[in-house]
Amino acid sequence: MTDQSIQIGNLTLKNPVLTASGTFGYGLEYDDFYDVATLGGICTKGLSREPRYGNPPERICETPAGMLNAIGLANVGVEFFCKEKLPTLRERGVTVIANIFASSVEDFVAITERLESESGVAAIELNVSCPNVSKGGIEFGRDPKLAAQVTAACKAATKLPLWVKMSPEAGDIVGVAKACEDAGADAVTAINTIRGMSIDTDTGRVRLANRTGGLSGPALRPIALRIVWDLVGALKIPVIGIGGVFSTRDALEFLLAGASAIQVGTANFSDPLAANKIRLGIAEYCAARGVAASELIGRGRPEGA
Amino acid sequence: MTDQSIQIGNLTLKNPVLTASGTFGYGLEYDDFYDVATLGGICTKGLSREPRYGNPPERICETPAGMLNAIGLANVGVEFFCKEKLPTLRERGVTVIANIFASSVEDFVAITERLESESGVAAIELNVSCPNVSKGGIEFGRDPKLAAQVTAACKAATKLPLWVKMSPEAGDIVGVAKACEDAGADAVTAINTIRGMSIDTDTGRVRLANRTGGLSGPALRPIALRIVWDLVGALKIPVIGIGGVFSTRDALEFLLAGASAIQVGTANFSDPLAANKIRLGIAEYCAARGVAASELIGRGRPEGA
Amino acid sequence: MPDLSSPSPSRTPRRQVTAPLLRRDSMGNAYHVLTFDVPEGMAALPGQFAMVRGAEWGDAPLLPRPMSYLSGGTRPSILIKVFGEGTIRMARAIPGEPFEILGPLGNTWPSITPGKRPLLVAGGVGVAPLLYLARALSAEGVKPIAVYGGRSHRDLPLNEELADVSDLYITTEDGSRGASGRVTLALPELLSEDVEVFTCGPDRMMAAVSELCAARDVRCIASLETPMACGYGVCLGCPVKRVGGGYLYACTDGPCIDARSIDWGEGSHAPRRVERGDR
Amino acid sequence: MPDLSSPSPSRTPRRQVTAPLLRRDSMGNAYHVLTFDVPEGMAALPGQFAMVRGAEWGDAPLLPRPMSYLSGGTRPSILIKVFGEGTIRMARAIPGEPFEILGPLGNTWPSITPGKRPLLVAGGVGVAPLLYLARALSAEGVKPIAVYGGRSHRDLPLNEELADVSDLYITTEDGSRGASGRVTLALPELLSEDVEVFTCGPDRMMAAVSELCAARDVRCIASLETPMACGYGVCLGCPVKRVGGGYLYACTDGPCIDARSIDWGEGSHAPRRVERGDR
Ligand SMILES: Cc1cc2nc3c(=O)[nH]c(=O)nc-3n(C[C@H](O)[C@H](O)[C@H](O)COP(=O)(O)OP(=O)(O)OC[C@H]3O[C@@H](n4cnc5c(N)ncnc54)[C@H](O)[C@@H]3O)c2cc1C
Ligand SMILES: Cc1cc2nc3c(=O)[nH]c(=O)nc-3n(C[C@H](O)[C@H](O)[C@H](O)COP(=O)(O)OP(=O)(O)OC[C@H]3O[C@@H](n4cnc5c(N)ncnc54)[C@H](O)[C@@H]3O)c2cc1C
Ligand SMILES: Cc1cc2nc3c(=O)[nH]c(=O)nc-3n(C[C@H](O)[C@H](O)[C@H](O)COP(=O)(O)O)c2cc1C
Ligand SMILES: Cc1cc2nc3c(=O)[nH]c(=O)nc-3n(C[C@H](O)[C@H](O)[C@H](O)COP(=O)(O)O)c2cc1C
Ligand code: FES
Ligand code: FES
Repeated sequence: MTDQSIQIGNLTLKNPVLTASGTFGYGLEYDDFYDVATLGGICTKGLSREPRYGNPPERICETPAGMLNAIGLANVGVEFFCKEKLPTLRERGVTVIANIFASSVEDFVAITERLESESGVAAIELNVSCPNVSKGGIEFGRDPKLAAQVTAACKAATKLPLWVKMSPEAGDIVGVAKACEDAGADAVTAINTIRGMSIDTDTGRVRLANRTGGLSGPALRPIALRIVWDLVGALKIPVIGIGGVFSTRDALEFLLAGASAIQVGTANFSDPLAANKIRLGIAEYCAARGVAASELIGRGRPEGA
Repeated sequence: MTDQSIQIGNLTLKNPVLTASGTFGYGLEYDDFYDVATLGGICTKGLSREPRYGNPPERICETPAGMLNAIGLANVGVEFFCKEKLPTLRERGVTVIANIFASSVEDFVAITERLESESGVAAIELNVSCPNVSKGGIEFGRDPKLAAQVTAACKAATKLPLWVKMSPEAGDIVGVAKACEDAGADAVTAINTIRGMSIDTDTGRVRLANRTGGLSGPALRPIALRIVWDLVGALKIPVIGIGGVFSTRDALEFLLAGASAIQVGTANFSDPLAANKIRLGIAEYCAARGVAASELIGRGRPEGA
Repeated sequence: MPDLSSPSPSRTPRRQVTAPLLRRDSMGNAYHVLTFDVPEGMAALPGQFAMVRGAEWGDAPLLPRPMSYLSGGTRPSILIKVFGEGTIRMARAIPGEPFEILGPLGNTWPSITPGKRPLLVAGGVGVAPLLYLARALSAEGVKPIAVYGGRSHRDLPLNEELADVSDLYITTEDGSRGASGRVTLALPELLSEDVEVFTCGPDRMMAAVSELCAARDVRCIASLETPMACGYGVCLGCPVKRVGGGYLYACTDGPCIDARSIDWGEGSHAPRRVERGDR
Repeated sequence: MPDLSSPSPSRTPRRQVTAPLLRRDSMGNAYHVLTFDVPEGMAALPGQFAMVRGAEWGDAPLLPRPMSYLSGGTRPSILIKVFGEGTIRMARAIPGEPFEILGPLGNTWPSITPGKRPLLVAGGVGVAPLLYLARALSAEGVKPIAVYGGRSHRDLPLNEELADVSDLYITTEDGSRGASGRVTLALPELLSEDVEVFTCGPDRMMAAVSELCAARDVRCIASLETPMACGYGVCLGCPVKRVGGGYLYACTDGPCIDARSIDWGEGSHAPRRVERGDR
C-alpha cells in the first residue's frame, strides 16, 4: 500500500477520508461496524454553547438522488461533548474535528476556548451557515466581512487548526473563502447543504416542519465539485471537498479537482460502512498506480490551473 | 374539464404548462408527437442578436438525477428566427415566449425591438444569466441594479409582456427579483440552471469542454421549489416555476407553492411527450377535485404566507 | 446533565449484509412477504427493524427503508405494503435480487409483566412485529389475545397466521370481515388490569389505543413509525415528541415505546403516514 | 442565411412506445441482444437509432440511451455492450420488463452508388447498424465485403450472423481470431475505386478508416456516436466538428455522415468513448 497520509496545514491526516458533520453522530455509534480511528478523521455533529433539542418532526425527507434535512442543529452542547464523548474518542485514537456553530462571535469564541482546553481535538471546523443574530440574522457564511470576523476571533482563541465550512448559498463563495484565508483559516471545507423544500401533493402540505431543509446527497455533487474546483484555484490553503461522495469514484473526482481530502456525509445513512469502503477504495486505486494519495490532489487540473 | 386558463399579468395562457427554453428547440420538432399549440406556451431556445455556433463537444453529461449542459447558447439568431421559425409557429397558433440573451443592454434592447416588430410573440423572457461584458463580466442576473437596468431598458422598447428569468446563483435572488419587478417586469421565471462540473475518473479529465455546465433535472427540484416559494412570498407579480418538473406531481408542487405556471425542461429529453402528459395530468387532477387550475395556485401555503 | 438531544446507544449488535431475496410471497398487489438468505443469520428479536435497500437501486431511491422483522435467523423476512418508489421496487423484486440489510436495529418489545396477558392490537402492516411477537410467545406456551383491523378484508395480510397463535378478533372499516368498525371498537371489553397492550399500526390508531389504555391505566407499548435516514442513531431525523418536552428517537429509544411517554398530538406524525389511512 | 446552429429537421416519422422486453440473448456478460415487442411496428431502417430507457428506472439513470437498430418492424432489436449504469440495467432486464423506446431517429445509411460494392468496416458493437445493413443488402441480392475487428474473439458479437450475409474478414488485436491487428491492417488491399465504405465503431477506428479512404479517394460513410440527451434535435448536445467550421448534429444530420465532412481531430470525441478501446 502506498502512503495515504495527507497534510492539511501542519495537521497530518492518516488518509484523505473524513466523515461529515451531522452524518456520523459523535463517532461512537460505529462499534459494530468498523474502527473509526482508521479514518482520516471524523467531524462531530455541530456543537453549540448550550445543548439543543432541535426541530420538531418531520426533520427529513427524501428527494431525487438526495435528501432534505432540518435537524435544527440538535446537539448535546460542547460541555457534555467534552465530558462524555471526547474522552472515549481520545483513548481510541480517533482523529476528531469538532464542528461548532453559534449565532454570535462571542459564542463562537466561547466554544473554541472550551475545546482549546481539551486534548484530543485535532481541528475545529466552523459552521458559519447560521444567521448572526446581532447582525440582524444574515448568515456569517454569506458575508466575507462577517466570516472573516468569526475566523479571526476564533483563531485568536486557539492554537488548534481552524477550518471554515463554506455555505454554497453565498453569492461570492470565493470572496468569502479568501476573506477567511486572510483572517487565518488553515483550511476551508466545502460545501454545506443548499436549502430546498418539498411539498406532499397528496396532503398539499410542506413536508418538513421547518418548511425548508438542506439538500444533500449525490444530487448535490456536481455543484459541490464546481465550487471546490473554483476554491482550489483561488486559495493557497487546502480545500476539503464535501457533497454527495458515495463511492471511491466520487471521492476521486474531488481529489482530482484539487481537494486535499473529502468528507463522506449522507452516504453514511445508506451504508454505515461507506467511509471505510471509500478509504480502502482510494488506497487500492493508489496501489494500482503506485502513487501516494497526496499525488492525486489536483491531477485533473490542467497545468497551472 | 375545469377551466385551465391562467393569467400572467394581462396575458392569458391556455393552461399552466409551458416548455423551458433550450429544451424544446423552436417548437417545430414535435410534429410527430403532439400539437404544441395545446400547451400554455413554449419558450424558444435563447435568441441572440447574431447567430451562434455554441461550444465544442462535450456539451452535456449525465449526473445523479440530473444532467449538466454547456451548449454555449447556440442559436439561429433573432433575425433567422423571425423569418424562418416564427411564421410557422404563428400560423399554428402556438403561444410563443421568445427567450433572449445578450451581453450588453444595447443588444438586449435591439433583440427586443426586433421581436416587437413581429406579431405572434406572446411574451419575451429575458435570460439574464450571462455575463455583462461592458460591466466586466458580472452576470446581469446576480446584481439587482444590472438586472433592473436591463429590465427597464427592454420594457421601454416593447409593449409585450416581459418575463425575467432568475439565476439561482445570485446571492440575494429575492432582491434581484424585486428590483426587476420595480423596473417593470410582468413576471419572473425561476430557476435557471446552477453551474456544476463532472470529472471522468477513468480518464482523469473534466467531462465538459467548457469545464462547467448548468445542472438541470429532478436533482435541482427541491432548490427550485424553495426559491419559487420565497419569490411568491416577496413579489406582487406572478412567478413561473422551473426546475426538474418531470411529472404531474412535480408540477403540482410548484403550483401549490404559489407558482402561476410551470415550465418543463429536461423532461422533454427523457420523454418528448412529457409536457403534454403533465398538461393532461393537471387537468385530470383539477377535474377530480372540481377546481379550476388557477385555484391550485398557492394552495400549499398557510393563510397569508 | 442528561444526554438530551442525541439518541441513546442502541442495544443489539448490528451488521450490514448483502443478501439475495430468497422468496417473495405476494398477497394481492399491495402486500408482500420478502424472505432473504442470510447464512450467517440475523439475531433479530420481535419489535426490532432493519434498514432495507436494493443493492442495485443506484442513486435513487437513495435511502434504505425501515422495515420490521417478521422473522429473524438465517431466513429473515419482512412484510411490506406498497406505498411509494422504494416499496414498489421491493414488491417487484424477484428471487436472487441482492438487497442490503442493516440490522437488527432498535429495541425489542419489552417482556410482559408476570401475571398479565398480552393483548396485541394491529393495524394493516403493523401486524408484522406483532405476529413475530405472538409466535415467540406461543413458543413459550403463552397465547395472546389479538385485535387486527384494516379498511377491508384485503388489508389484513397474514391474518390466518396470526389466528394460529392468538385468540384473534378481526375488525374492518367496511365490515367485509369480522366486526364492522375500527379496532378501538373491539378494545373496551378486552381491556382490564389483567392485560398489557402491544400495538403497531397507523399513528391515529395507536394514539386512540393509547388513550383507551391510559383511561383504564393499562400499560401500552407502541411500535412507532417515523421517517428514518440512518436507523442507527446518527442522523437525528426520527424524533418523536416526548411528554414533558424534548424528543425520543424512534430508531434508538424505540421503535417500541411506552405510549404514555409519547406526545401523540399533531406534528409528532409524519404527514404522509397520517394520509395512509389503512397503515 | 443557412441554419447554422440548429439541427436540420429529421426525416422519418418518430414515435415513442412503451414496449416489453421480449427476449434477451446474452453473449458473455458484455454483449446482449434485446428484442422488444412492438405490435404497431417501428419503421426503422439500417443506420437509424432509438433512444431507449427502462420505464421503471425512476429518477436515475435519467436520460434515455441512444442505441442503433439491429432490426426494425414489430420485433425491433438492439445490441448493447455493457458500459455504465444504463447498459448494466439493460443487460439485467428480463423479458416482460417495460422499456420506453423513441424512434426511429436520425438518418439511414445512404444508398450505394450504382456499380460500387459496399465494404463494411465494423468495430465491436459498431457491428449492429452494419449487420442490419448487410442483411438488407443481401435481401436485395447484394453481398457486401465486411471487415470486423475487436480486441479479442470475445469482442466480436454476431460475427457468425455477419458471415452469413457478407464476405467477412475478421481481425483481433490479440490475434485470438482472424488476422492479428486492427481492421485498418486488412483494409488497404480491399480499398479500390470499386468499393464504398460504411463504418461504425470506436472514433479512433473510424478516424483511421476515413483517412485511408480519403487517401484513395474512396467514399466513406461513418455512423457517429456522441453523447445525446434528446436524440431528436432539441437539446443541441450532440455536435460533431464540421470540416470548415461549425458543427453537424449527430442526431439529426447523422448518425450516418460522410467522413470527409467531419473534423476528426481531438475534442470532437467524447472522452469516455475514446477510452472505450474496443468500441
Ligand atoms: C421502525 C419502522 C418499521 C416499519 N415497518 C414496516 C413494515 O414492516 N412494513 C411496511 O410496509 N412498512 C414499514 N414501515 C414503513 C416503511 O418504512 C415505509 O412505508 C417505507 O419507507 C415507504 O417507502 P417508499 O419508498 O415506498 O415510500 P416513499 O414515500 O417513496 O418514501 C419516501 C421517503 O419517506 C420515507 N417514508 C415514507 N413513509 C414512511 C413511513 N410510514 N415510515 C417511515 N418512513 C417513511 C421513506 O423511508 C423514504 O425515505 C416501518 C417504518 C418504521 C420507521
Ligand atoms: C447514434 C448512437 C448509436 C449507438 N448505438 C449503440 C449500440 O448499438 N450499442 C451500444 O452498446 N452502444 C451504442 N451507442 C453508445 C451507447 O449509447 C452508450 O454506450 C450508452 O449510452 C452508455 O450508457 P451507460 O449508462 O451504460 O454509460 P454511462 O457512462 O453511465 O452513461 C452516462 C451518460 O453518457 C452517455 N454516453 C456514454 N457513453 C456514450 C457513447 N459512447 N455514446 C453516446 N452516449 C454515451 C450516456 O448516454 C449517458 O447519458 C450508440 C450511441 C449513439 C450516439
Ligand atoms: C442530517 C444531516 C445533518 C447535518 N448536520 C450538520 C451540522 O450539524 N453541521 C454542519 O456543518 N453540517 C451538517 N450537515 C451537512 C453535511 O456535513 C454535509 O456538508 C452535507 O450533507 C453535504 O455532504 P453529503 O452530500 O455527503 O451529505 C448535515 C447534513 C445532514 C444530511
Ligand atoms: C440543454 C439545455 C439548454 C438550455 N438552454 C437555455 C437557454 O438557452 N436559455 C435559458 O434561459 N435557459 C436554458 N436552459 C435552462 C432551462 O430552460 C431550465 O431553466 C433548466 O433546465 C431547469 O429546468 P429543468 O430542470 O426542467 O430542465 C437550458 C437547459 C438545458 C438542459
Ligand atoms: S437517528 Fe434515528 S433514523 Fe437516524
Ligand atoms: S440535439 Fe442531438 S441529441 Fe439532442
